[in-house]
Amino acid sequence: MRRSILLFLLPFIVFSYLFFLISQTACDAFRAPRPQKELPFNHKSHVTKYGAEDCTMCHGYYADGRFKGLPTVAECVQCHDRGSDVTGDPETPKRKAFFDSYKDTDKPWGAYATQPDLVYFSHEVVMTAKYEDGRLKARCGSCHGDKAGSMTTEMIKGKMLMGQCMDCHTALKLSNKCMVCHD
Amino acid sequence: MKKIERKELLMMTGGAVVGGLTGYVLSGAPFLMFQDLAEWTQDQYVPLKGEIKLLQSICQSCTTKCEISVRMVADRAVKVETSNAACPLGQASLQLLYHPERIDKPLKRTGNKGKGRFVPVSWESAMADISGKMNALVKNNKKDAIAAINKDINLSSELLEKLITSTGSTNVYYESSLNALTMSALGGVVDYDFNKADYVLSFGAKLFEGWGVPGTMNKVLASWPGSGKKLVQVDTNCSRTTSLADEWVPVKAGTEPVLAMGIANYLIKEKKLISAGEGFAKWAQYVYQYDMATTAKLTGVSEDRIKALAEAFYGARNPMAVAGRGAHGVSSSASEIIAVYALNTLVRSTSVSLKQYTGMGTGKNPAGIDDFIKNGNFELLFINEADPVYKSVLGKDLAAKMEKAFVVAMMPLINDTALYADYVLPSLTFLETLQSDGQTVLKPYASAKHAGDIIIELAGKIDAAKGAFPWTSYLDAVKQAGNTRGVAGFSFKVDKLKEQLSAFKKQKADAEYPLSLIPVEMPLVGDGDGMAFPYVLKNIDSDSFMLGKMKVLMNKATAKKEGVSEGSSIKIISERGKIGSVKVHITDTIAPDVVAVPLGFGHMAYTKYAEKKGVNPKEIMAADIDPVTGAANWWGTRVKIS
Amino acid sequence: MKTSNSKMKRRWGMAIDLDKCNGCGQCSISCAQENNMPIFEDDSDVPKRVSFLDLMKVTNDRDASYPDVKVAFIPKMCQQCEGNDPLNPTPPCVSVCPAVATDVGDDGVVSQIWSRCIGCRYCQTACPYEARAFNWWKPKYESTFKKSLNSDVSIASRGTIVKCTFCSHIWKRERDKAAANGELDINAVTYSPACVTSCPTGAMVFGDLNDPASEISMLSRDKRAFRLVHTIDEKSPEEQKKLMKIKNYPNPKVYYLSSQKWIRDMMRFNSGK
Amino acid sequence: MNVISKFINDMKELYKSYPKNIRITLLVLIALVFGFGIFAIQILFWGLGYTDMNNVFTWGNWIIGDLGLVALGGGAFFTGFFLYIFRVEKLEPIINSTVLIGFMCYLFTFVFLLFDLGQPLRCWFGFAYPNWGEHLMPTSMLTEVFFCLSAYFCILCVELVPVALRHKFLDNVPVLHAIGHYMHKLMWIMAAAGTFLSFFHQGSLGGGMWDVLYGKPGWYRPHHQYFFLAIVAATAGGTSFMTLCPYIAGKIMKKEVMPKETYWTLTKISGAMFIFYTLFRTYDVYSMAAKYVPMADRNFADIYGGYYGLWLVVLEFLFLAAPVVLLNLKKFREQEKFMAIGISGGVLAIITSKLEVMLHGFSVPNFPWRPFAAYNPTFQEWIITLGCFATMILIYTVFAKWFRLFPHLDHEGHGEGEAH
Repeated sequence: MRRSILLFLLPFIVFSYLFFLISQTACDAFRAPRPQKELPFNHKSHVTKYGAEDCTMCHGYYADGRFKGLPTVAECVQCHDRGSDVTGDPETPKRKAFFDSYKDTDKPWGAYATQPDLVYFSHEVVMTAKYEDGRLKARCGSCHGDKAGSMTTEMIKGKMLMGQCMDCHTALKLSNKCMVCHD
Repeated sequence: MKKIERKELLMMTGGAVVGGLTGYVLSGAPFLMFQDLAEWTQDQYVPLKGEIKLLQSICQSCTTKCEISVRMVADRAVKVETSNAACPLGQASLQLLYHPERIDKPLKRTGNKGKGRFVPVSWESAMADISGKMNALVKNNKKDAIAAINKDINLSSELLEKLITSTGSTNVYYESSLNALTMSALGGVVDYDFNKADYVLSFGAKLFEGWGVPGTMNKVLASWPGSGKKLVQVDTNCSRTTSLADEWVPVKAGTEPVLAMGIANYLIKEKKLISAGEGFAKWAQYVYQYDMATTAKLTGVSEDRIKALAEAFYGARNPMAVAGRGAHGVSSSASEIIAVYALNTLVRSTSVSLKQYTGMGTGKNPAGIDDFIKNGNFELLFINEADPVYKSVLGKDLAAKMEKAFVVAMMPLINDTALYADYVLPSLTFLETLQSDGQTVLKPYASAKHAGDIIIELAGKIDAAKGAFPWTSYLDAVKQAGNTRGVAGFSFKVDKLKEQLSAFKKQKADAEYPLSLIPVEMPLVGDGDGMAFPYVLKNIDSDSFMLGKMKVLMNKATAKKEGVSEGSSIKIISERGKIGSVKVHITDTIAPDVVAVPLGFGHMAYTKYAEKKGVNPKEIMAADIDPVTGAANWWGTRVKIS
Repeated sequence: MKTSNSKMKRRWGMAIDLDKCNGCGQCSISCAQENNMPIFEDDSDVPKRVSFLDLMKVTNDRDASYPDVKVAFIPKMCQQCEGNDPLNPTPPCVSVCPAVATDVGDDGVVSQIWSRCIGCRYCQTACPYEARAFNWWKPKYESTFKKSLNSDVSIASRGTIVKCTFCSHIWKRERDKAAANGELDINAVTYSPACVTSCPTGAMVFGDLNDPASEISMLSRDKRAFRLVHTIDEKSPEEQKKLMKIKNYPNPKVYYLSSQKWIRDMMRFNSGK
Repeated sequence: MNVISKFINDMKELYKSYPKNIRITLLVLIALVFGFGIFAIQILFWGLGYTDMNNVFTWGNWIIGDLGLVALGGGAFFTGFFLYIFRVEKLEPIINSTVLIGFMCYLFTFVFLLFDLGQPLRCWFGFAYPNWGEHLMPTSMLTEVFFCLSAYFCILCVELVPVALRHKFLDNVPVLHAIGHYMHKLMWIMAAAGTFLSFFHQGSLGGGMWDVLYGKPGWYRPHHQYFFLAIVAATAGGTSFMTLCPYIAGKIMKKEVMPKETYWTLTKISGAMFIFYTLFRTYDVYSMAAKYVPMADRNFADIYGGYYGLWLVVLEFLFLAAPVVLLNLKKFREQEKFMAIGISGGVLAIITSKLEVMLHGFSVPNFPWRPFAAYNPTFQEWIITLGCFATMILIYTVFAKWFRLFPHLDHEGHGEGEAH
């Protein structure tokens, strides 16, 4: 009898482990967001070389405090001048040929960190919130990971689920009521 | 041995299956799968995001220019933020602006008239064709065969009037509005100063339900509570206005003018008052026929109450009598308007004055549309936003005449009248029109043009009219658009109204048609203009229109007499025909012996949202044309039900 | 549901002066426009209609007969009930939701998150004001109508409950503006819902009930004020206390004002006769 | 392949072997099942717009079905309770059929509930985001229903296994036979647990659901007898139902499927419970009229006017009279005719009470200027409801034919364990 129980448990453990791994990896692969149009972009070089420490240089706000999100090609070609020649010295930003196929209004990047439509996330409020001693409560990195240090457009942080927001709110003793972020 | 192995195998497979399942479940995959499935099955549309801006503009949909500000998301207008007018066009303007059935190109008729089959054509060919027809008519000296019907007095209608008159024709008409009727009855628009008046005696004017200029009236209502002003509403049915009024004088259907005469009689006889208006003596002769007894008998108001009313009106510091029955769709007989205005002149009311429009308009009598429909003839007809086929009681006759003529319609949405047009030219909504400062709220829709521009462009092609149109765009014309000036005198037009005035004396009730039909108007729907807008449809209460069935309202007693009960479906028959079938809703807000039919239903076209919903009571409403205003007077409609 | 540990001071409420309301319907239209109400070809199936603000036509022909009858239009949105205890709000709808899709915010506004809603309609069953609407059909927006959709309000899917939330997204929008100008205290930000903004006669007033000086709290104490079919308000204070001990009452935060006796009479179920 | 064709042929033969009226009944039932399939797709894919439910009458047919099924299916736990805990051996022959009925009732409760959800795919939210209040007391009765119902359903599945294993093929496999045997021996644990769980969700789905709606005078009762009322209803009506089904089956099969004593014992219990129920219900109606409706400034007479008002209550009490009288007096109970009347009366009484709760509760107007609301289910709603019942009947017949549903039929007594 004991032997037969063993015979039952062994495959049980093995298979449960196997299936656990398989289905989990499958899920991750399936749920990984994929932007439609992709252009290469190196956050790191832009931040270091061209001194764009403040992310708002490209990811800025509108006058009414709304977050712009991804920049348009128009903003890129302010530096990467469509007019200038392709062979420039490494110090000055040179013309990028791949911008030619895009209009000024295009946003040739997909955002990994987009929230669903029914989430009203105010970057302005979160990013300006301070502790009593004046430290910022949140930085870009706290949600987006070390995007500034990344050299490719690879995803470095997966879909951000509600739990993460709520953890932060709880830690900071902020309200977690539904209508703080949903309408 | 074998048996054991079988057992072991059984065990192992069992372990494998159960283990697999456990692993699968523990990994959370099934729940994520559900989540994704749920998200995938509800593929609802996500509105495009963008920068949010506020644009200031001025509502051009009528003569009072209300200020509005529109919220824009990127290049989309998503909300009319403020609108101090309560006209259906204010908030719902976005529904018109982004209406899926907006006309984007000039349309030319292909099928038979009334079928509403059109093909898009270029502006050039359309204009060439129209101007060709027009020039030909002018050349063959058939000037009077050219006619136009406007919605109301605004820039484009004045331009159109100029165009028509400059070809020598006088056939320019306006849908009968309060202004149009008063102008022709009194020779000017009555300017009521509600802030000045302290005693308002309203003869069936639905003051707070869209009468006159809603924007102004709302301000009046907002200031009303607490200020010692008194509103007395003379009306047949209980409406929101009668409920807001300090006093409601219920009268028999259609006898408001009689009461006015009665009060005038009292004021003249007892108070020895006389009016400055010329021809007063003649008028008085008629007034004398309505002594207290007669008036009481006709109106159903007790003599004492009439006396009390007259006394109050006489005693008030700033009395004011208001005419013009109805809210958005107005119709009154000239004699009624005069009778009511006479009261103002008798007490020398300072809060009432006659004004007149000046400007490009030739100042010709703006009324007379129904007279024209009945007796007039035309070969070329312009329709400027108007919808006479639906709104006029003689719509059917007009349609018949349009079958034979060449008709050009200018409007953003195809309405019942446009079904009979040869050309439908897309005009703009006020949000797209340029303001005088050259600012525009929104890009014009597709290739639509401002009605003013269409007319100016057309005029350029008409030899007879070229000279009269020095402008390149309606923006130049705006500067000369209408304003008002006072009118010197006022005269009682008695001669033309003889039989009308004595007709009041005849007892209306007759055996064959025991009931009288009275139109009621609903919020936002108005005279039917609102029906094309889905958000207006959301507002229609279940007592008027439910599950695709229109309801008419009847008094409990009447219902019992007629043997109908709540929800029973009936037909309504008058001398002019029958409408049906409609359901009955029984409520005591309606006077006895009255069938109240909501206006605005029963469109034949005007987008799929308004199309073929309910019935249009105008088809059977009385069509006796007023000799002075030349507009039909609905209110005397007698009906029976079956 | 405790709101104790939050920094929120606001408690939004609304007052509607029926003496100034002529039932023009502007509130209803602007509400529909602001909250992306679904668009249907024929919306005349009234009991299945999806709209946050319902302009109820009320007559007194239950009690009176012609010519003593009267008509009024009562704009009815979610009444944002709070139960007996304002500090621990317990609206009828919140406790019954099996999936915590509806909850009371710190500002006392009852939220409804459609993406969490499983569509069991228990809250609708519990709501004494018929203020909640269920998407019986998939919300549709024909071609160009999509252009006029408000990007601040997400479109609910079929089979979920939606309701008025006092346009809380406008508050968030206003708060963004304030934050952009350096004002981070949420209590410093005020707003007014779409219906209130669009009321042409100023009959609707919106504000903070916690602030005793605000116009709304004055109006709520006005002797003309009453609440929709909430008849215990007419009883004496001690009687109310007694009743509140035994039973929870909705206690809506939307007040109606009228000097007309008949409207108050119509709020009572057992008529005069 | 030929297996299938053989199976089909067998079925054909079987079908031909039946008399005409049975064949017609079968056809109707099968047609209903198919209809159910079709309209199920329509409702699940295109939404609840096709029902006559609306923002005022938010629930309809299907919830009535739920309440009825749960209440009547409750007989399963109660019978099990008596058999396994109190060791009333007389009930042994009926237990299989009881368990099967209970199982089906709960299964189709789930089916109905699923149809009633606007977002069936999110049904698991009930478990993922339960609405627990303070001290883990569920604030939402539905949360409570979600958990208890599913837990009890699992138990019923387990209880059903031995019955299924009694099939003559399966029973030949020694392993399965052993499993079935041991499970049956351990069944008292299941019964105890089942009683415990069922106790709660009976109350919550039957009574608590309505009990907590303090905004709605048609339902609100602060006294929690209503909670227990539902439980008593289940025990009383359920036991009647459990007797009724095999009784009808016997009539159709023209065999004695149960020993008379079994019927008598169960109906005796049922009758006793119905006395309690009547008392509870009387108090309930009285307290509504006297205390709780006036509390909401409503008038009992006004509320109980309308389409489904007082007459349903009266009807319920009329039905109640039958079991209370007939099932409690030995001389009636032991006459087949009266017993039949008694139990059917009992079942009808419970169903009527559920109808009263649903229809009447929703039809009460929320505003003084509104009329009473009415509800007439659409074709889709009817077909889906009836389709479910048809399926239940068919399953019951299948079990009665091929499984050991009525051990009394094979005349080796009620010996457990020994194989044949």
